[in-house]
Amino acid sequence: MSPLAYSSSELMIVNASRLLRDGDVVFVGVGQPNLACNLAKRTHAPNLVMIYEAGVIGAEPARLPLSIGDPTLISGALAVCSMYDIFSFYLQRGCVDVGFMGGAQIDRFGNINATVIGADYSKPKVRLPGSGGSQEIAAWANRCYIMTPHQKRRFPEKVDFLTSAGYLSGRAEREAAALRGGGVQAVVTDLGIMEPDHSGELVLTALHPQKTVEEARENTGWPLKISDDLKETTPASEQELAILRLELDPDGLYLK
Amino acid sequence: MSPLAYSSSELMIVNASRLLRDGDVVFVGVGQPNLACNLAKRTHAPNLVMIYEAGVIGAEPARLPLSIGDPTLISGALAVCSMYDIFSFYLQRGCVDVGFMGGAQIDRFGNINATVIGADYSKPKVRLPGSGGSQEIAAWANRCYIMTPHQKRRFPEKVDFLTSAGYLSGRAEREAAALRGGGVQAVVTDLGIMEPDHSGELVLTALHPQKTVEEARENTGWPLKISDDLKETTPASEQELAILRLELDPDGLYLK
Amino acid sequence: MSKLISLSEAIASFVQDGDTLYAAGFTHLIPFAAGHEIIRQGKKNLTLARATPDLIYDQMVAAGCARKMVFSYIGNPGVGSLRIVRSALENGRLEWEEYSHFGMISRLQAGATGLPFMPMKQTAATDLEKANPRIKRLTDPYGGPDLIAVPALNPDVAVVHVQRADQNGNAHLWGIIGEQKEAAFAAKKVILTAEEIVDETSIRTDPNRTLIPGLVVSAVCHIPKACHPSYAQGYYDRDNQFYLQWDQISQSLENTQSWLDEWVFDTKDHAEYWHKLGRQVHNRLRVKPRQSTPVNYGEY
Amino acid sequence: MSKLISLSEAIASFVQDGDTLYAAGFTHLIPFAAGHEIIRQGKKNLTLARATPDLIYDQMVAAGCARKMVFSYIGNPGVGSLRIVRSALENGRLEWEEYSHFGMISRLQAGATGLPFMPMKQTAATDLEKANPRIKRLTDPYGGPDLIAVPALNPDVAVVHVQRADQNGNAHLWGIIGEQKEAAFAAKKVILTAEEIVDETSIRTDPNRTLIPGLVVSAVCHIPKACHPSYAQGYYDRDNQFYLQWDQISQSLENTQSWLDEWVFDTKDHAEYWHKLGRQVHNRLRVKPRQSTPVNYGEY
Repeated sequence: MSPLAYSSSELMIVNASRLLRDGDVVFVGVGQPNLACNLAKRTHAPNLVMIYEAGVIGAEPARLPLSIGDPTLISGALAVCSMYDIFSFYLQRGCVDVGFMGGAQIDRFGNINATVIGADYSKPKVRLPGSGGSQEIAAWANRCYIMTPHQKRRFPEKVDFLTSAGYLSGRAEREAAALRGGGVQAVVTDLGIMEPDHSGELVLTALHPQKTVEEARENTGWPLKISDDLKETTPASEQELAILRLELDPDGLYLK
Repeated sequence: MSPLAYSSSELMIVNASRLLRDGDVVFVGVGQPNLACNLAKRTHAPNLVMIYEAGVIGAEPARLPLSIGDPTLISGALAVCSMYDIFSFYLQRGCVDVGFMGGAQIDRFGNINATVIGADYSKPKVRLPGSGGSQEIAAWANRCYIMTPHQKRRFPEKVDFLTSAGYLSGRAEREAAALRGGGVQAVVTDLGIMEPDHSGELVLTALHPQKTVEEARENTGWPLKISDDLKETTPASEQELAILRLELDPDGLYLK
Repeated sequence: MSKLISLSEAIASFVQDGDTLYAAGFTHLIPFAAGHEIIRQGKKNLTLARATPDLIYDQMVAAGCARKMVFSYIGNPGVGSLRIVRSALENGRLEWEEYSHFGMISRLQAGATGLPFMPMKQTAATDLEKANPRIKRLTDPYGGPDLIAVPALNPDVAVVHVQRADQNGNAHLWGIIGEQKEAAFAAKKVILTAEEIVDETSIRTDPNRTLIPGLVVSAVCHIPKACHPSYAQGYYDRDNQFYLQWDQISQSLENTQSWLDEWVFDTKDHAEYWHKLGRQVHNRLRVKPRQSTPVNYGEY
Repeated sequence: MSKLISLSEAIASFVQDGDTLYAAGFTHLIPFAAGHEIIRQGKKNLTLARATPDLIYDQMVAAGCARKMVFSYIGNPGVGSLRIVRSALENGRLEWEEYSHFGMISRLQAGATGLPFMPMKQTAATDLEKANPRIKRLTDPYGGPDLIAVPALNPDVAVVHVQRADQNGNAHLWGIIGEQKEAAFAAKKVILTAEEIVDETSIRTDPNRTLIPGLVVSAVCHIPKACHPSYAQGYYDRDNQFYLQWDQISQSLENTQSWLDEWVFDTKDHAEYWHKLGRQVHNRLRVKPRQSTPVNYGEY
C-alpha cells in the first residue's frame, strides 16, 4: 500500500497528538493543538482532559471551536471557572500536565517570542500579540509542546524578546530558576521533531518520511545538531486522518 | 400611657437597630445583632443589606436563624459566595458599612478580647472562641457597634488579649495604623450607650429610661466619664416590640 | 431604589474623559453596545484596560477615544491580528502597559479584594518585567524564592454585561465568566448591561449564581444582544463572520471610518444597530435551548 | 476510571496517622460521616485544621485522634462553647495554631493557588501576630503600608462533602460554599463524599456549578445524609437539637465516651448511624423542595 497523502498541518497534528499520554491534563488553545488533543482523545488517550484559558475544563465541543471563547466549548463541559481561577487554581497550583505553545520565534534553547520583532520593545518593528497565557504555561506546565512550520525566520539563534521561558541560556539556568514545569519537551514541525538535549539545546531527533536533514538544517537559524539516534516518524494512519478529516475538522479549516 | 415593659435584650436590640441607616451594608452574626438589623429593615431602613461571614448576601430568612450557617439564610438570598470572597471582595475591599462585634471583654478604648482570659496566651485561664471574623470586621467596616450587658467584668480598663482593634491606646494610635474602618461608634448596653470621645475613650452619652449614672459607673471597670450632653434614650415603641416579639423571634430565644 | 436607566444616560453620567475603563468579558459577554455608545458620545483620552482588547477596543481606538492601552494579548480572536491597535502601537500613537493574562487578571483580583498587589510565582521570562517597571519582585517572608508582584487595577469604570439582572443590579451570569466579577468589584463605578431584566425573586431562586451583587453597581441598562459580534451564552451565537469581516475592514482607515459612521454614529442606539443587522444575521446567530438541571435549595 | 469506593476503604487508603486533615465546610456540608469513620479506624496524631472545629473535631479530639488543632473560631455554633476542644486547649493536652477566619481561609487560598502565602491588609490587632510566629509582615513593593502574610496550608488530606458528584469526582455544590473548593485544591489528596452519585452528563448540564473537578479528587464515596447533625442544602435540615444535646453530653467525659461507643464504634457505617437516628429525626430534618430557575446554556 502506498503511503497516504497528507498536508503539513495534518502531519504536525498527528505527530503532536502522539506525544500526549492518557490521563494528561492539557492546557490548550484552539486550532491545531485543539485538533491534536481531540485526535489523541479519540485514539490512545481517551482520558485526556482539555482545559482552556477561558476557564473551561473538559470541553466536549459539538462543532469545531473557532475561537478560544467559542460557546460550543461551554455547553456540555465538565466545569467552567473564572480566569483568575484557571491560572491560579489549575496552572500555578500545578494541575496541568501539558501546555501547547506557539510564537513567532522559537530559539535554540526553546525560548519563545510572541511579543515584538526588533531589538527595541518600546519601538516595535512588528508588534505581535503578546504573552496571553503563554508566559505562565511555559513555566508551570509539566511538559510543553510547540507545533510550527519549519522556517528559518521562526527559528532564530536567539529570540528578540523572551515572552516565555524555554531553557533560557541552557538547562542549568532554567533549573536554577526553580520553575515547577519541565519546559519544552518537543517542537513538532513539518520536517520533523526537535527535542532538547542534555544542555537544553533543541536538536533534531526525528524526521518525517521523505524529509531530509539538509532541509531541516537549511530552515533552522542556528547550526542544528542531529541526534545520534535520529528516528523516522511513523506516517499518519488512515484512522488518524479519517478522524481529523471526517470528524474533527470536516471543513478543513486547520488541516491545510 | 405608662411605658411598655421590655427586657434588657429588647432594650439593647431596639437601641442598636436605631443606629443603622437606610442602605447600610451590615456584616452581621446571628442572635441579637440579626434581630437589630431585621428590626431596622422593617422600620426606618428598608434598604439595609445584611451579609454574613458564611458568604450570604441579602438573606431573607423565613424563620429565625439559629446559627450563622442556618440554611434559611440561603434559600431566597440575593447572593452566596465563598468565605474567601466574603472576607476579601466584600470586607477587605471596603464594601461593608457596619459590623456588629461581640467579645468577653471590651476596654476603655473599645478594644475587644474574644481569645483568652488571663495574661498568658499559651496557658489560658479561660479559652474563648477566638477571632472568627471579628479581627477584620473591627478594622475594615466603616462603623462598628457592640451590644453587651453592662457588667464590670466585661468592661475592664484594658483587655487581656487584643483580638480586635478599637482605638488601641487612643484614637491617635488607630489613625496611625491607617485602617480603612472608623472603629467602634457605640456600645449599646442594658444601661445606656457609650461612645468614643475625641481621644477614643468610651464615655457614657446616653442612659436608658430609669437607669442612673451611678449604675453605669459601678458596672464599668474604668473611671467612666459622663458626656456633658448626656441624653436619655427613647423608650422602645409598641411597633418595635411587636415586630420583635410577633414577627422576628416569636419563641423569644434572643429577647429574654 | 431602581438603578435602571438608559445606556446613553449611564455613559454620560458615569464615564468621564480621561477615565480608566475596563470593558469586561473574556471572549464572552463583551459589552459592545456600551463601547459603541462611548464612541457615539465622543469620549476622549480614555485608558482602555482589558486582557484582550478584541474588536471593541480596536473600534474605540479607531474612533479616537483612547490615550493608552493596558492589555495582555492583542489579537482578533480566532482570526489573527488586531490591526488598528497594533498599528497604533507600532506608530507610537498609543501608550501602552503590558502584562501576561495572569498578570492582568491578578491585577484585577488585587483591585477587587482591596489589596495593593497580587503575588505570582516567577516564570523566568524576565523581559516583560524589564519592559514594565510596574511589575516588581516580592520577597517571600517564609524564605522561598522571590515572587512577582503586579499592582492592583482599580478602573474608574467597569462595564459588565450579564445574562440577567434585577433593577438593583444583582446579576446572574454563566458560561465563560472570565473576569466580570473581579472587574465589577475592582472598579469605582460599574455600568451593568443585561440581556434581561428580571424580578428580584427570580435572582433569589439561585443565589449561588449571583456573581455580581447590586451593592457594587451604579447603573443597570436593559440592552438585549448587547454583545454582538461577541455573544451571550444561551442567548445568541458569536458572529464569527463579523470577526473575519473586521479583519478586512480594519485594513483601511477609510473603510474603518465608514463602518463607524454607518454602524455607530448613524445608529441611534443598540436596538437600531441590531435591527440594521437584519433578519439573516439574527437567524444565523439564534441558538436552540439547552437548559441546566435545576438544583434544590429547599424550603427552610 | 471510576474513583467510587467505600468510605472505609477511602479512609484506610488515604488517611495516615500523623496527617494534617482538613474536613471542609463552613457550617454546611460538614463531613461527619468521614469524621466518624476516622474515629472508627482509630487514626492517631492527626493535625486537625478547620476554620471552625465544630462538633466534628470535638468528637475526634474526644476519641483521641488529634495531636494538634489549627483553627480560627472554636465554638458550638449557635449554642456556645466547644467543650472538649476548649478543655484540651486549657489543659495543654492539645497543641494549637490560631488565625482569624480570614487568615485561615487565606492560608487555604494560598495553598490552593500554588502560592507560598497570601497577603492581607493589617488590622492593628497585633496580639495574635505576636502569639503565632507563622503570621508575618510583608513589605509592599509599591511603597504602601506593610501587609500581613499567612503561610499556605496544604493539608495531606481534605474531606469534602457535596450534593452531587459523578464517579470521577466532578462535583456540583450549592448553598454555603465556604472553603470547599479551596480545601480540595490545596490538599494533596481529596476524599469526596456525596449525597448523590449522578451521571457525568448531569454534571455537564451545568458546568458553572462544578466547583470541584474530578482531576483533584482521589476517592468518591456515596454517603447520603453524611453531614448529620450539619446539613446539605436542599437535602435535609441542620439538626439544631443535636447541637444543643452535644452541649450536655460533652460536659462529662463518661457521657461523651458512651456517645462515641453507641453512635460511632458500635455502628458499622453511616447508613447504620442514620438508620439508628430513627424516623422521628428523619422526619424532623426533611425539607420541602425549592428549585432554582434553570439557565439556558444553548445548543452550539
